[in-house]
Amino acid sequence: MLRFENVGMRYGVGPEVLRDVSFALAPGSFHFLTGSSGAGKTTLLKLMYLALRPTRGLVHVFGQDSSMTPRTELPDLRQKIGVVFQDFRLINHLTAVENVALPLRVGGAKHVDVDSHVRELLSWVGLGERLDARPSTLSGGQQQRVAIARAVINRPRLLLADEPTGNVDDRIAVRLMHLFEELNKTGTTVVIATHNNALVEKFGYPILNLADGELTIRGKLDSKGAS
Amino acid sequence: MLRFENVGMRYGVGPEVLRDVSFALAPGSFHFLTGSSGAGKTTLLKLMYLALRPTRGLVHVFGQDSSMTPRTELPDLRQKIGVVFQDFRLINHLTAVENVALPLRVGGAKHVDVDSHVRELLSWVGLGERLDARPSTLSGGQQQRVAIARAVINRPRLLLADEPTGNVDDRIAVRLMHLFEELNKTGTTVVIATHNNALVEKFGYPILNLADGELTIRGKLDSKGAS
Amino acid sequence: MFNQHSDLPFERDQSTRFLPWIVALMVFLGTLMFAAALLVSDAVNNWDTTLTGRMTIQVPEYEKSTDDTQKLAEALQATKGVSSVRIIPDAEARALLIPWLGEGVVGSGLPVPSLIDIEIVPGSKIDPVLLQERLAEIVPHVAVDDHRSWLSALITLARSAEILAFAILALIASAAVLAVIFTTRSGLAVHASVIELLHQMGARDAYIASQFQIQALMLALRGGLVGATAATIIMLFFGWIGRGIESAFLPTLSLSLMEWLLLLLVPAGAIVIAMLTARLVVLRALERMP
Amino acid sequence: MFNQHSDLPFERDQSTRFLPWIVALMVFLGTLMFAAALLVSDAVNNWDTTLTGRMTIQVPEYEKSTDDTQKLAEALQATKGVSSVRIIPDAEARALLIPWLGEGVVGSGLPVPSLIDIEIVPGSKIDPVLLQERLAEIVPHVAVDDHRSWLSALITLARSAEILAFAILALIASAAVLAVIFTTRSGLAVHASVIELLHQMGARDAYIASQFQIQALMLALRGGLVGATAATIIMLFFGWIGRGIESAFLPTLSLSLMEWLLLLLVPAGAIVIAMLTARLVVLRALERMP
Ligand SMILES: Nc1ncnc2c1ncn2[C@@H]1O[C@H](COP(=O)(O)OP(=O)(O)OP(=O)(O)O)[C@@H](O)[C@H]1O
Ligand SMILES: Nc1ncnc2c1ncn2[C@@H]1O[C@H](COP(=O)(O)OP(=O)(O)OP(=O)(O)O)[C@@H](O)[C@H]1O
Ligand SMILES: [Mg+2]
Ligand SMILES: [Mg+2]
Repeated sequence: MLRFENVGMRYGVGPEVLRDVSFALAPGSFHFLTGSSGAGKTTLLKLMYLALRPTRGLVHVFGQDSSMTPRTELPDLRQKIGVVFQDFRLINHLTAVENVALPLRVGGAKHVDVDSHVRELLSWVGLGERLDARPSTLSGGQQQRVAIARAVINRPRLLLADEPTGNVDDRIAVRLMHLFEELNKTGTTVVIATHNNALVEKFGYPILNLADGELTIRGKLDSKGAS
Repeated sequence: MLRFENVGMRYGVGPEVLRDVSFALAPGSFHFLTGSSGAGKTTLLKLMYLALRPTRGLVHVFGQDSSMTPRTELPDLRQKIGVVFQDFRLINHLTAVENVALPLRVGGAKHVDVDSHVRELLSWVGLGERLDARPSTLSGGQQQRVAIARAVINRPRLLLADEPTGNVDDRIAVRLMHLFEELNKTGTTVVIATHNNALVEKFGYPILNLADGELTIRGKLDSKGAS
Repeated sequence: MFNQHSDLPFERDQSTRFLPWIVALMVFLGTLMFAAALLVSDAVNNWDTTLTGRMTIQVPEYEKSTDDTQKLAEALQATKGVSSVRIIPDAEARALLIPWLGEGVVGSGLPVPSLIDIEIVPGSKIDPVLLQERLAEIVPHVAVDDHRSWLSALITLARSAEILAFAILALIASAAVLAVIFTTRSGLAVHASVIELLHQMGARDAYIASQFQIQALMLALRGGLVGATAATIIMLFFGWIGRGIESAFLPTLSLSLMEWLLLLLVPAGAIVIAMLTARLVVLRALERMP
Repeated sequence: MFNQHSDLPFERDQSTRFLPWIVALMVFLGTLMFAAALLVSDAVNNWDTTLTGRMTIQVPEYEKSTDDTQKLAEALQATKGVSSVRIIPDAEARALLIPWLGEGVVGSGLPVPSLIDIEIVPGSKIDPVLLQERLAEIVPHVAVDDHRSWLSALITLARSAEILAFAILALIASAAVLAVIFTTRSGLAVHASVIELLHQMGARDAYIASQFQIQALMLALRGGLVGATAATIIMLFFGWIGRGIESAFLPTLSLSLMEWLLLLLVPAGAIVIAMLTARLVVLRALERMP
């Protein structure tokens, strides 16, 4: 599903943010990605969702070597990846519903099918009252939930979430985690970057930890929570 | 210092986000502001930092009724308020140092005084290596720290921070809290909106809690932490 | 079906308010300039061909005699390079003077010189001085006028005006291109994050580019129509005003159907430029993303 | 001292690349249009005043006699509304015909009618028909020419061209204003968050507005200089080309110093408009913030 071989990454002439990162994630697995601020979590996710090319090493996504894949085939790969960006990246001119519907539309879905499905999901994440609000009129946590709904709406095969619970309280965070687990049960591979240790401990999935540009995989911590 | 009298707030024709909020904060006090996502924390802070006018009720800042203050005097009030925005609001075209120096420059400070002071503060929050980086090349947590440095650089009399630790790990969060306490000791009134219950418990300052548009003040929880 | 426009909400972008106006203005000015250039070009070509292929031989009134005129005409006919010879009747010669001396004077019997027009075989050259010397053997004070002396400066001026009009046309065109490039780019700057997002979601470059392209087309179309209509109104108005003078020495102030069609190139060009620029700018920006 | 410009990093804004060019183009076109309008206006005014205040009395050559001419002049002098009377020497009358008949013909003794120019007191009217009837008592075939008949159409045309030039000038000016408004607004859209941030930090409206204003001033200055220089070069070039023809019947192709100074209004106006628009747009946006 996802395989990194000796991946190194540096921005411009800066120092290497990632050094010799190698790992493989099985299809349908669920991982947390941890590491202190600036450790390279977002960078690693960007490599996974094909927004960056590694400066060295190989990145395989869905079994394809990302740097060997012709440019015209990348859109198809990307359509199968759902991303929750750390900074949300909602389109300010569109309503919450329209924002969430975007991946479906890019994928070529028809209008009628889309709408009720989108509204249902938004209600589920607690935004039933603000369906037609523009992102700029939503609170921080509400925006984050729209971003999450948009990432999962088309049931991607790979879901990458960058700090998806940074702006919501614990109750909502758990609810969102359940959403991810739900998706994971249908076969989606999930990677969630987070600083929220309580959540990591509570759900106890295996951890990809970044420190000094190196990646280590730890198994489940002592799991107290669901899963 | 800060006094709200029967403040009501609604956006446009929407429902009232805040209803009959009344409280007073003593100069030099330190409060957390809690409430679930969408409860109105950011709205309350916006009223405090004079970016919104209440739809009804009175907001007194530094002893002045904000709606009676002539427009030409508001800049002086604003210069005494430091704000950490939930979405950072860094200027992408400026370096970290330039971003942090902005309040000093708006206040009319000279170039030479500014620079070393700014660099020192940024190093203190752990950005000594990325002083001249543009915000877009910083990680989420690094951006948040630049935003915090900018809010405190000119030692404001009132510091309002909206979810200032949402993108950093616990170790850095504690360090940032110490920065706020430091400032608080020199007389600055501090209000910090947060979802991080661990932090609220650890530091144990009194809590302004928003629920259903109503505000309640609770004293210190059982304080385990410093202060 | 999925409405392509709804992804990128252009209508809230400042630049979309401006593009139609700048295109309208450019098309308006461009069409007028082009029309002016065509008119001047027509006139100059006209003078040029009628005058370089023509000379007038004049016999002063006091030496005028039908015989001499006839002899001159025969001598001219025999001259190499002369294709036709025409003796201008006095009435016609007088008519030429009316604008200058007033009908009263001319009509009341002003004596006019004998005039003989000759046409010259295209391409061949006849030196007016040598010709005059030869003809002076028949009539001493005969004068050969090749019309060039005083018209050549006028032709130079008109040719320069023509070049200027085309240069301004080129400038306006490049300004229009610039305006479209800028508008599209500024749209891109405002929507850069949207474009990046769509790209990340797996939208193909052509899908994203076509949204900008269609938008640019619609805006430029609106602007082009306004500009072309305004220019047409001005031109018709001018043609109507200039009608009274057409017969005098000024160039004719009307365009041929062919030229009207040529003028359509201006708005059409503006619209095509707008569309292509939008497409290219967006595609180039997208190509920089992996 | 604190460098005002560094807060708002305009130099990375697309719109700043464009504004100088659009201002340059507008100033270039505007200056040329204004110059053309001034030239046409000069010429028309010239024709208008010299011709409406003037009539020519002509006596056909076969009735010409010094005595009669003298008598006519006296009669004219006595006519109400005539301010001056001048008998035109034959040499001068001939010179008038040279462009039309060629030097050869005229120089070799073409008989010309007697011509008397009269100037009319500004504001008073003399009916040429009545005058002619009165003068015919002295010389039967005298003709009075008020020059209007054939020139009026030309004057109408020129006046229309003048109006068109000024209208295009106005259009260009409004396009420049639009361009500046748009550029400033799109700058505002890109920098809206920065402006809001500065406002929140306690920056005064004037401080924020002056940054945009200075920026607009610098950009417009650059554009204005380029445009004005280009226009000047074109005009000098044209003046030089047109020099040879100045003496003929075309209007003089040179501007007075006063007119050159007037032309400076175009770039100056563009720069002031750019500055003020920037200031106003920013201030209006700021006023909406509490
Ligand atoms: N575009 C870029 N250009 C240069 N350096 C960058 C860029 N993006 C990130 N960096 C640097 O790379 C390092 C890793 O950044 P990254 O965003 O991956 O961290 P992170 O683990 O996501 O941190 P956080 O938890 O704060 O979001 C940081 O030091 C950051 O400053
Ligand atoms: N500009 C606006 N226009 C209309 N409604 C708004 C606007 N801003 C906020 N709201 C609504 O007001 C309510 C309170 O928003 P606010 O941002 O104050 O919440 P919050 O407590 O800060 O939440 P969070 O923890 O998610 O940031 C929300 O329901 C939000 O959708
Ligand atoms: Mg990150
Ligand atoms: Mg908030």
